[in-house]
Amino acid sequence: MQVTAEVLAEVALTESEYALIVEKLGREPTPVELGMFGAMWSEHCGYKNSRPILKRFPTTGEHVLQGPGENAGAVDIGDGLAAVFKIESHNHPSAVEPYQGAATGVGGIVRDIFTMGARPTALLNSLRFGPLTEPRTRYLFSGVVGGIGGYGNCLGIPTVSGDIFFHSSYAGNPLVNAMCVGIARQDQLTTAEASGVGNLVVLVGADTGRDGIQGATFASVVNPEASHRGVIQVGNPFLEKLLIEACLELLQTPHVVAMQDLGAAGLTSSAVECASRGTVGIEIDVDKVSRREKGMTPYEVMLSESQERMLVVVRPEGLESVQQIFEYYDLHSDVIGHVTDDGNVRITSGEEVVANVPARLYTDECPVYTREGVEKKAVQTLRAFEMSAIPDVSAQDSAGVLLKLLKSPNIGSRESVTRTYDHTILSNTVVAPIKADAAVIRVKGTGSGLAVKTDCNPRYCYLEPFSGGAHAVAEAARNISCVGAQPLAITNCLNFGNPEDPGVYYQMQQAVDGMSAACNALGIPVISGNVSLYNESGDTAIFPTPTVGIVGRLDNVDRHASMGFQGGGAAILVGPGEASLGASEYLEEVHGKTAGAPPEIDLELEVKVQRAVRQLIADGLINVAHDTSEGGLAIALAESCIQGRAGLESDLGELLAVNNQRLDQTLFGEAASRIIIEVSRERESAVLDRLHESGIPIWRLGATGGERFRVTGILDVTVDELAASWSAALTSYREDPETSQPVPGRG
Amino acid sequence: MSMRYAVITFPGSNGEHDALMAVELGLGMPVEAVWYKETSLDRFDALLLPGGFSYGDYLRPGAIARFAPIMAAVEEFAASGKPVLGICNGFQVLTEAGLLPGALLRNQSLEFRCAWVHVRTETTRTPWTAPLADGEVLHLPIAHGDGRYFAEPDLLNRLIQKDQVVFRYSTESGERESSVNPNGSVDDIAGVCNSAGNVVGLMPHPERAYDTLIGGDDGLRILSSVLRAGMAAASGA
Amino acid sequence: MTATDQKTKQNWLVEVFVSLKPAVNDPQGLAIKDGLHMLGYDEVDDVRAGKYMQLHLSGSDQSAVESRVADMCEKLLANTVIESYRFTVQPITDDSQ
Amino acid sequence: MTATDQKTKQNWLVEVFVSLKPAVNDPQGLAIKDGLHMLGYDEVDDVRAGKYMQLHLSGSDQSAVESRVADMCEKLLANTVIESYRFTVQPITDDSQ
Ligand SMILES: Nc1ncnc2c1ncn2[C@@H]1O[C@H](COP(=O)(O)OP(=O)(O)O)[C@@H](O)[C@H]1O
Ligand SMILES: [Mg+2]
Repeated sequence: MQVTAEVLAEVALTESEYALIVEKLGREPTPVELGMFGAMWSEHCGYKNSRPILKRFPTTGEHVLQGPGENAGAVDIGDGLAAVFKIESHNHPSAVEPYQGAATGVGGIVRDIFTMGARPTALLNSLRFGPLTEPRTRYLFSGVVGGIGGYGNCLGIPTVSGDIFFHSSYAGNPLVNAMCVGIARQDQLTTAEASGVGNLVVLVGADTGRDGIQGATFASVVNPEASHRGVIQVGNPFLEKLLIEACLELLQTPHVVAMQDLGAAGLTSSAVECASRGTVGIEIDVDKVSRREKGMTPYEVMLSESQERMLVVVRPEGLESVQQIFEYYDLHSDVIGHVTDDGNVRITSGEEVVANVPARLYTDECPVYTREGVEKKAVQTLRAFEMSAIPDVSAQDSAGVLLKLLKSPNIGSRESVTRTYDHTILSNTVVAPIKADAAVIRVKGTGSGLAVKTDCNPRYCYLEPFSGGAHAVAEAARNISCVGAQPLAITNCLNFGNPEDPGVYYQMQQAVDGMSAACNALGIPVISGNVSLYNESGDTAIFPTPTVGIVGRLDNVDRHASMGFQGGGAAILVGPGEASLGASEYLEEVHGKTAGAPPEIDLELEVKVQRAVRQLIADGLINVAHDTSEGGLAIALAESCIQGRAGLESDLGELLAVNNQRLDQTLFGEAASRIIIEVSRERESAVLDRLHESGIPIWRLGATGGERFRVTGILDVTVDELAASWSAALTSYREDPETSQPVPGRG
Repeated sequence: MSMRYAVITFPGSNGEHDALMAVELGLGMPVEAVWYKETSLDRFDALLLPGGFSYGDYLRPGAIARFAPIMAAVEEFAASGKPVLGICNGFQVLTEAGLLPGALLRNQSLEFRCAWVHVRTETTRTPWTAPLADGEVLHLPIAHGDGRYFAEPDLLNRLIQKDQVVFRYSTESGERESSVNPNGSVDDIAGVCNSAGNVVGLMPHPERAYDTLIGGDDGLRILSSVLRAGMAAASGA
Repeated sequence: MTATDQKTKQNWLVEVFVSLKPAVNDPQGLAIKDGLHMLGYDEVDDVRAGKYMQLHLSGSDQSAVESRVADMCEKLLANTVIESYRFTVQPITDDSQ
Repeated sequence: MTATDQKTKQNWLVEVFVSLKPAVNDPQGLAIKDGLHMLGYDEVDDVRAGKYMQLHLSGSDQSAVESRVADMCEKLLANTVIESYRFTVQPITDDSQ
């Protein structure tokens, strides 16, 4: 075969990678083999730029049942149960067709979870967009949110948490990361390891079409719109719901050896991974695969990314019962091959062999690139920015600034999004989205609960990736602790630009090291994750975005907290008094500056603060807690006022003193390890005593109640005013004819 | 008094789990999921058609499900006067099947809406509302994209005259107010019944409100009503 | 179906158009109209949104096909409580396929 | 718009048909086909589901209207990443209104 630069570009392999394939095979690859190598050796499947970096994560711990390597990770949540979870990106497809891109992202992550034998129980989504003032952003935003809701609502899995962040670096390349949490009986956890020579390979679900051919490859190159030639995948959640029920039922039978979803790189990656994990071979006849279209080539069948398909390895004697289960659910299935003993993935089209390569060549032998990371000078300059150049806010202006920040897209209410997600189905949702820093779901039949959240402050990661990585983990864990749960483990999605750029590679290395440092300090291992590189448009990379998805556990789900002040108590700040304007939302939103170093983070103090607050909640001493994040103390207090419809009468004199008397820093500066709690009058002294004992700094802020948020001598606003600004953050553009813009094709 | 509930499950239903749990955990009554391919409902005393997206809600919500094999038995069950409750997608199926009057259209906002709402009980003549007080306000979740109840003016007048409006969206204190109508339903209607009263459909989800831990247990007021109604029938017999 | 039936059957393309009845409020149509106005298409006075389906089916002759399709519309493709429908039927010749 | 423009304008009925491109997966069409089969309409081989819109608008002549509508389709009425469209334009006479 003529291997031109064009052919290699089609499969996104370099000339030296091609030479390596020829060397390993001892011959030229066939066209189908070349396509399969292209997919398997893409960043998306092969992790060729990220593998060495991923090794730095701590992945073990007392609760870990399954670490990275399977379709999803699993942790012990007691009562013989496991929480199974993972996060995954669907960035590139969403940039092209936001609704379907996001919808199929949800579909994909859900398949990863039930493939493990877990019932999908909660969904989360972590989204990054350009500024809402741009029509393209609004198109992407409404499409993505529509797709996430459209798919998850139809499946009947509640979407309970997530996070959204807007910044111009995402304008051409939005991030859509979807996370799913499932619950399984530990003794029913399943793997995707094929075994047993002669066992049958069954493909079930949708017919195969020319959808997203080379999607995995396309997710691994810059500028997806230009390079994407396959047909856009359209999801069918209705079919996926039937697959969930059928597959979970199947796993109750003794007939299934392995189960693997078809995700990126379709049949290619699922066959290769099943074989390689089980160190067996697999033979597949593409002619046995039911097609949606006429005239598909073996290459197209092997690389199609048609959604809602599963591969199941079945014992021959069980085939009939397995097919009966599929028929019960109206699912179409085909026996397309069998397990062999030679370790090869052999693809035939009838009699003709079109590919025959040892599975491990696709996986273990995928080249790995360790690169040199170098920090960009420009970032160093930004980080060194002198805050003294920024004039302090006056007391007179402070209320206006507070309202402006509350109305900003990165801080204001997400209710216009979350109300379009079904979050009450499955009747487990104890703390709904928005009401607290994390969502809480109960684990039926146990008395316990789970808390879930995604997080990452990309501005921190941009200005200092190590610190940003540590903050992402610490903040995620803090959000979990704020509802009273013990963080168990995280999953993560590393969204970065082109790793071949030393500046981007530096960001990756540093962010992962920072995350690992926080994971180690907090005792939270990484049990699963996903890497999405080449997130660039034009020549701008996105802000580095190592999204953290976290799951925590509450022994007693009745003892949980949320963020709204109830009134009649005291508001107390637990944690450091000093905040920093560096890398803050305030600096960006009010002064237009992405600058300064992110706040320092003392991981030991972080551990103590979280533990103390968790313990107070578990002991039933408090049930209101909220961490301070973007926008600082004033925003966190305002949010608690808004959620509880209760005011606060506070004095921040002591805090001003530790913040160089700077009002902006005191009100809107950011800091790690800070949690605001509300405690009733009767319990105040007990709680204060406890906190004093633990040696954590605490600051009594004032009394909760009434209808106003007042800071003595500084600001005085009604809670209604706060709520009005906050509520309008993501919708105000709709009222403005200049910026409201309809969504094509969705009229 | 024990009653056996059936939860009719179509491909794409997704509220069956909650319905089963609500009856089993909330009411402590025997309950069974009945797959759409079955044809007999003789062993049951009450039917629930749960929420979800039967057949993906493709074409129109409920349009395809109404032709599922089990529907003949549902029609027979309804005709025999036994209690049938259609919730959300179940309500849509019943209107498509002609077992309930009117139709459910895309929400006025064109968005899926998940929220807790209040509904006011408009009639206690149905087995699903008999023990409630007239005007009693219930706090229930909604989660739907196609919940805008529609009836042409003549039909609407007839429904009102014949006491077939079962629930209306209201404020917490039971006032009608357009701002609390979540989907643009005509006349703030959240639920209706057939002329006999034994078949009721509503958009809110009583089966997701069976425990205060998850936001409230007002749903049990509806789901348990048939027990009392059943008791009356049993003692009357 | 017998062999003789088979011989006389041919393929048809049916296009079905479903629209909301005039009395039914159509927020989707309104939203599209607003969207068009926002984009500067002020000449648009009214928009109604509906459904369009293409069916490929086999049948012996035009009138038989028409009566089957009318049935399908009445029973399934339209909800006549809120919607009206019309359809066109055309034979598919071998060339056009 | 001046008074003279006004005079030369007339009203048009535009029908827009949007369908998924041929290779794009159409779960809705599949479900409708299955539904028709469940009802016994086994003669249906294939169903593709799309959108149908009726626009009333004013414009000076057929070709001007056509070019405006093509623009509307590209910008809003169809999502050309996955959908294709066609439309018809016809003048509305006073009788037909
Ligand atoms: N995309 C989303 N989907 C669901 N819930 C969301 C989403 N984005 C934010 N939320 C919810 O809104 C609340 C505030 O989120 P966020 O601003 O990210 O909090 P924090 O600053 O504590 O990280 C949380 O309850 C979160 O789960
Ligand atoms: Mg928080």
